[in-house]
Amino acid sequence: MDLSLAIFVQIIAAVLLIIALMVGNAVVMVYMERKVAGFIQRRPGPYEVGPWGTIQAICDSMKLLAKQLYRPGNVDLILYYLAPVLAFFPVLLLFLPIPFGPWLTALHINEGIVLILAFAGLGVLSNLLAGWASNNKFSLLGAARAVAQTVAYEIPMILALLAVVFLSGSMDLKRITEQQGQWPWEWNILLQPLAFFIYLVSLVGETNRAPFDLPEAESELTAGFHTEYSGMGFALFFLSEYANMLLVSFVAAVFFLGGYKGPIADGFWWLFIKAYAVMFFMVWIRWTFPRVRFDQLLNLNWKWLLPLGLLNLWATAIIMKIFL
Amino acid sequence: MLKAIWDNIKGLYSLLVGMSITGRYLLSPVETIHFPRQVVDDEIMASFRGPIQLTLGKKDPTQTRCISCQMCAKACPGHCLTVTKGDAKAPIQWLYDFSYCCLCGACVETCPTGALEFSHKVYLVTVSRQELILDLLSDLKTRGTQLGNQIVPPVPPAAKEASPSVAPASPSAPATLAAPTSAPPAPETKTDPPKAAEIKPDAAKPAQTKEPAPASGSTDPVAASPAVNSATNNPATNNPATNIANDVKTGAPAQSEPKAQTVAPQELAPATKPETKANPVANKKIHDHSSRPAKKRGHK
Amino acid sequence: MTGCSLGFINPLSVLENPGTTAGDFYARNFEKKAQPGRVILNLGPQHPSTHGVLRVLCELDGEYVARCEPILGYLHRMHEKMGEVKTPWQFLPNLGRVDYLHPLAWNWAFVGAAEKLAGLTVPPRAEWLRIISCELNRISSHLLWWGAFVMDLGGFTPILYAFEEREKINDILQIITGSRLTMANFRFGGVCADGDARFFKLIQEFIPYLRERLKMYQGLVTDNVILRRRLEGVGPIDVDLCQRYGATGPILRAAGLPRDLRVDYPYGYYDQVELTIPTGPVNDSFGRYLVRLAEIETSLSIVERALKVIPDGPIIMEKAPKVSWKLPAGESYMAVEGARGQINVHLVSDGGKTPYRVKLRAPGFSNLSLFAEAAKGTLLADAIAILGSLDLVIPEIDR
Amino acid sequence: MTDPDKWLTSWRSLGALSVSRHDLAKEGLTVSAFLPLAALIQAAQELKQARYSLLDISALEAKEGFVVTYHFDSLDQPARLAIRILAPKKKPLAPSLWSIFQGAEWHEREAADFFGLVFDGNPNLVPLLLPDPDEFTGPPPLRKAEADLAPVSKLGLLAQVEILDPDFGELLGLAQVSDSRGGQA
Repeated sequence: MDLSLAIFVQIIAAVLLIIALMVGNAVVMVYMERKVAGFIQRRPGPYEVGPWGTIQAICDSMKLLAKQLYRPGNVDLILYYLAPVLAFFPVLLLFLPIPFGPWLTALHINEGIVLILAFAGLGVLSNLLAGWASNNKFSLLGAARAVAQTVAYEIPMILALLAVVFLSGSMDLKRITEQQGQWPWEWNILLQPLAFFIYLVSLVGETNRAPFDLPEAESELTAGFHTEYSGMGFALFFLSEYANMLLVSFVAAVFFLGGYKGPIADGFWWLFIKAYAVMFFMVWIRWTFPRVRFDQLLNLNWKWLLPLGLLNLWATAIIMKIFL
Repeated sequence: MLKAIWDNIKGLYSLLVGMSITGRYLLSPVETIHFPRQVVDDEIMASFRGPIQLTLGKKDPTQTRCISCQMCAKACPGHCLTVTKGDAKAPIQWLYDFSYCCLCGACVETCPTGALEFSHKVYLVTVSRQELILDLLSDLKTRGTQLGNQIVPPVPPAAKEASPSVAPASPSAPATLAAPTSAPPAPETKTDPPKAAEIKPDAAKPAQTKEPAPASGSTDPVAASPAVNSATNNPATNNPATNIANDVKTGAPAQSEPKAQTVAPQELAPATKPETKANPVANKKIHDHSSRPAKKRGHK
Repeated sequence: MTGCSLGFINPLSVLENPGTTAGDFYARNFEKKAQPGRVILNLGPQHPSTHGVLRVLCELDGEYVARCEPILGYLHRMHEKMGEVKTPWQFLPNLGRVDYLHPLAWNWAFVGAAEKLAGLTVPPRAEWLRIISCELNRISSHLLWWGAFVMDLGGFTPILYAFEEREKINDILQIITGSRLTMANFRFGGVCADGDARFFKLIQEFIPYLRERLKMYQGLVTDNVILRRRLEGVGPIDVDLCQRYGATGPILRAAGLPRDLRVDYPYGYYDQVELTIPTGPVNDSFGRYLVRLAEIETSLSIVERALKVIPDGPIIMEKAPKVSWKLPAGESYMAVEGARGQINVHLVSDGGKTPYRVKLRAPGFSNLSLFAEAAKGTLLADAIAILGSLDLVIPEIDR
Repeated sequence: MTDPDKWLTSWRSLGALSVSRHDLAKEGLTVSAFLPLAALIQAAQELKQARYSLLDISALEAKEGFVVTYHFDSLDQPARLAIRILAPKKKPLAPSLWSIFQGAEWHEREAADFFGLVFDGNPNLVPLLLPDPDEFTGPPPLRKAEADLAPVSKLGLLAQVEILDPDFGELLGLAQVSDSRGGQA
């Protein structure tokens, strides 16, 4: 693939669009999370700012933008400021291979999933740096937990996606979407239900969302690795958390729910609907379950999800060998 | 091993049950009351023990029953009350420092003439401690004149405790010293005669929805104007629906959760200056708490 | 400011030389016995999961709590000195503020001690009103504990559901006490306000409603596998530990001993109410959780029984003591079963205007003292779970 | 022999200064006794074997000295009793029960905060509820002025008392009284 000028301009345009998408998604997600949390707890959620509180999230981000960058005293300067930046930028790359439409892909390469999984692990480095640099015992504990958790939950995620790659025979996201039909019963979720379940659990673990939000467990570690960040640093961490959520939901939509193919008219809107459905599920879980303990979290991963993932791979291979 | 698998499956089922419950609540109506637009039902607030106030006189509602015998001032654990006796029996100044009051009711229960009672003011908020020193005499006058134009049926000897829940909002006394009055003080508030009827919960008469706050501009929630001649802007402007003359309801519908009556979303009344009348004794040294003389503590 | 050099600061530098932490008097005092290689961590006083202002100094070995010591006094208001300076009547509002979750039990303890000392008799209607309001208050205290405990474990929603019920109880209790949190409606020789028709109607509606909601709690939280795994086997507190530290209430009952003051030393009309004391099947955090939920059911049945039996009549004795009433000389020790355990008032009077000595024994004080031994060697998350299962209210511990 | 009698005899054997019987309904105690300082540890150990737990330690300042009351209650059946010691004003020293009832550590530290008593044997006798010594150096808050102190007999701590030790009786100004209501308060 020669990196000619056209491709280069296309990627730059795509990156700008993706940044806009991430910021927009953060605003929408903050609003959705607070409204859903509100209604689950039988209270209205944001109400005052704008009609039904719609521009509350925007005003919050304005506030975070304008807030003073308070930095505790003996903090490790370079790493302290590098961490939020490092949390935000790798996620940009992850959106490139996602097929928004039949021809609407930022960077069409035929190993899309390898790029995504490679850079997904980079996010945890920023958690570690943030925890270590802010010279606060609570954040140190949070950072140590974040590393162990993300490393642990990468593997079942890969195994689940691998099962689908086995099925569709290619790692190119566009090909995988094409193979799935328009109607729900033609999607991979019916062919690989166990893989979808494993993927769902590991995506909640990957993005540090409740009930696996050990790194920033409020009741134990006050706020985990981003305790000492305020203003834009805190906003960047939240932006990257929601971007990670959006990304893993996109991957879930592409792999299991038929990507941009939908019953009436294909198009990127189907991808967004499915992604936001997955994210609604993650928000719903967050406000229902208590938090697991750290050793239970790892036990669940290494002793249950990993064997199940391997079993699922093995079964898929056997079935494909016999029937296809 | 099989048992472990079965445990996890049962666990998974319990997770789904939990989600179904929160899902059901996700779709059910909101339980909370949205404060500025809705107010907690008055029937609930009728038994609330707010800051104390002087009860209305039997014959003339603006006259207090207090004979300034200082029994309440002695009984108060927080030294909140200062009653200065005029030449006649009635006091000429009645100061009540709400910032030291713990609402224990010692004064209400020891007053020989029943001159004190609990108000049901929930929304009493001020900017400084100085403004919490309330002048109950002027508050009584405003409430008395409030009822002046309605003939007060003799208060039936209902239990002293269930005093008529009348806390009409009325701007402070008319004459102003210097502060420009932004709103005409003479309110034409439409208040129903405060029939001290016993609250009959089971009468199925539909509750009148509270008509919007009186048309007059100032709905100054702090009924008692701060005694001190500070022309500070009266802060509590963001809760208009508070001390609207709440008529005594005859029968709130009998469901249990607090019925919130929605107040018509009238525009939030502009903040009005508290026109404190040139109080002759204003600059007299009021009960100064800053010194808190130690000997007073001993109670010997 | 450490300059902009690549200042590599090792937050774990404390490990090599423990003596260097700035810390205050208590941190230095705690650190004398610290071993190198351990992190000294301050849980509180500003910490989301210590209910009120409690500070626990922990010596962490990795995630495990090697040794910890609760530090008290951040919410100390010296109620006992106020008891000696005010007349008994003026001290009543204090009792609504010692423990704002179950204030009516504290009212009963002080008023009961004074009545026993002075030999006052309380009319039957007032006794039943006391039982009804005290039990409703216990239910609201258990509900708040339940919500806060599940929030400590990470579930944010249940506390909002618990507050819906608390609002209903507060509406009911506000009718006779006039306030919604710091209630003080007990008087020497009776109660200060009577329940009107609406009061009894609301209670009648509340009892079936809460029983219905308890089933929902069971489904949402009690059967939840994540909560079960977080609580089962965590922080076992056996009878010996309770005996050595003087722990009482749900903690002792979860350890298997059916000790309840309402049955052992029946005060008021509790002997006319048959009472099943729930003892925990197992003595860990989950056992304590189940005991408290079962106690809500017991309190509901007591209120139900009281509603059927309450007679009409005066709510306070004829010549009830007024504000300047003096306690006769003598000593009296009144114990009341609060939501957290035995609330005892040791009242000593020399016949003067104010009591000579008012000793307030808070159940949380002894319950918390066993936390250091119960949480030794557990994970940090488990230590928080044990702290939550002790149902601590710091204002009553600090008094 | 009922529990209270058992304790009365065991305390007598320990050399109790005075022993008194209370009416449970009025004063909430079955029996109580004034013990010499030396006998406190021994009595506490006996109570521990009999499955009693320490409820609280309630100190108060009287004219003759500090009366420290230890309230115990049995784990098996309702039998609340109290042991009192009289620590002289000059050297307010009392043995610590920490080695027997670890819960006593906090109660003793609280009594030390409020009255300035010293409990030797308490492992961690730093202020518990009051601020640490660097910040708060005031006198113990619950100490009374000399004029307000009341004699022990007036405080009614000696219901149906039986004075066993003669000079203890003189100290409290009580005649040698066997079982009738004690003290001419």
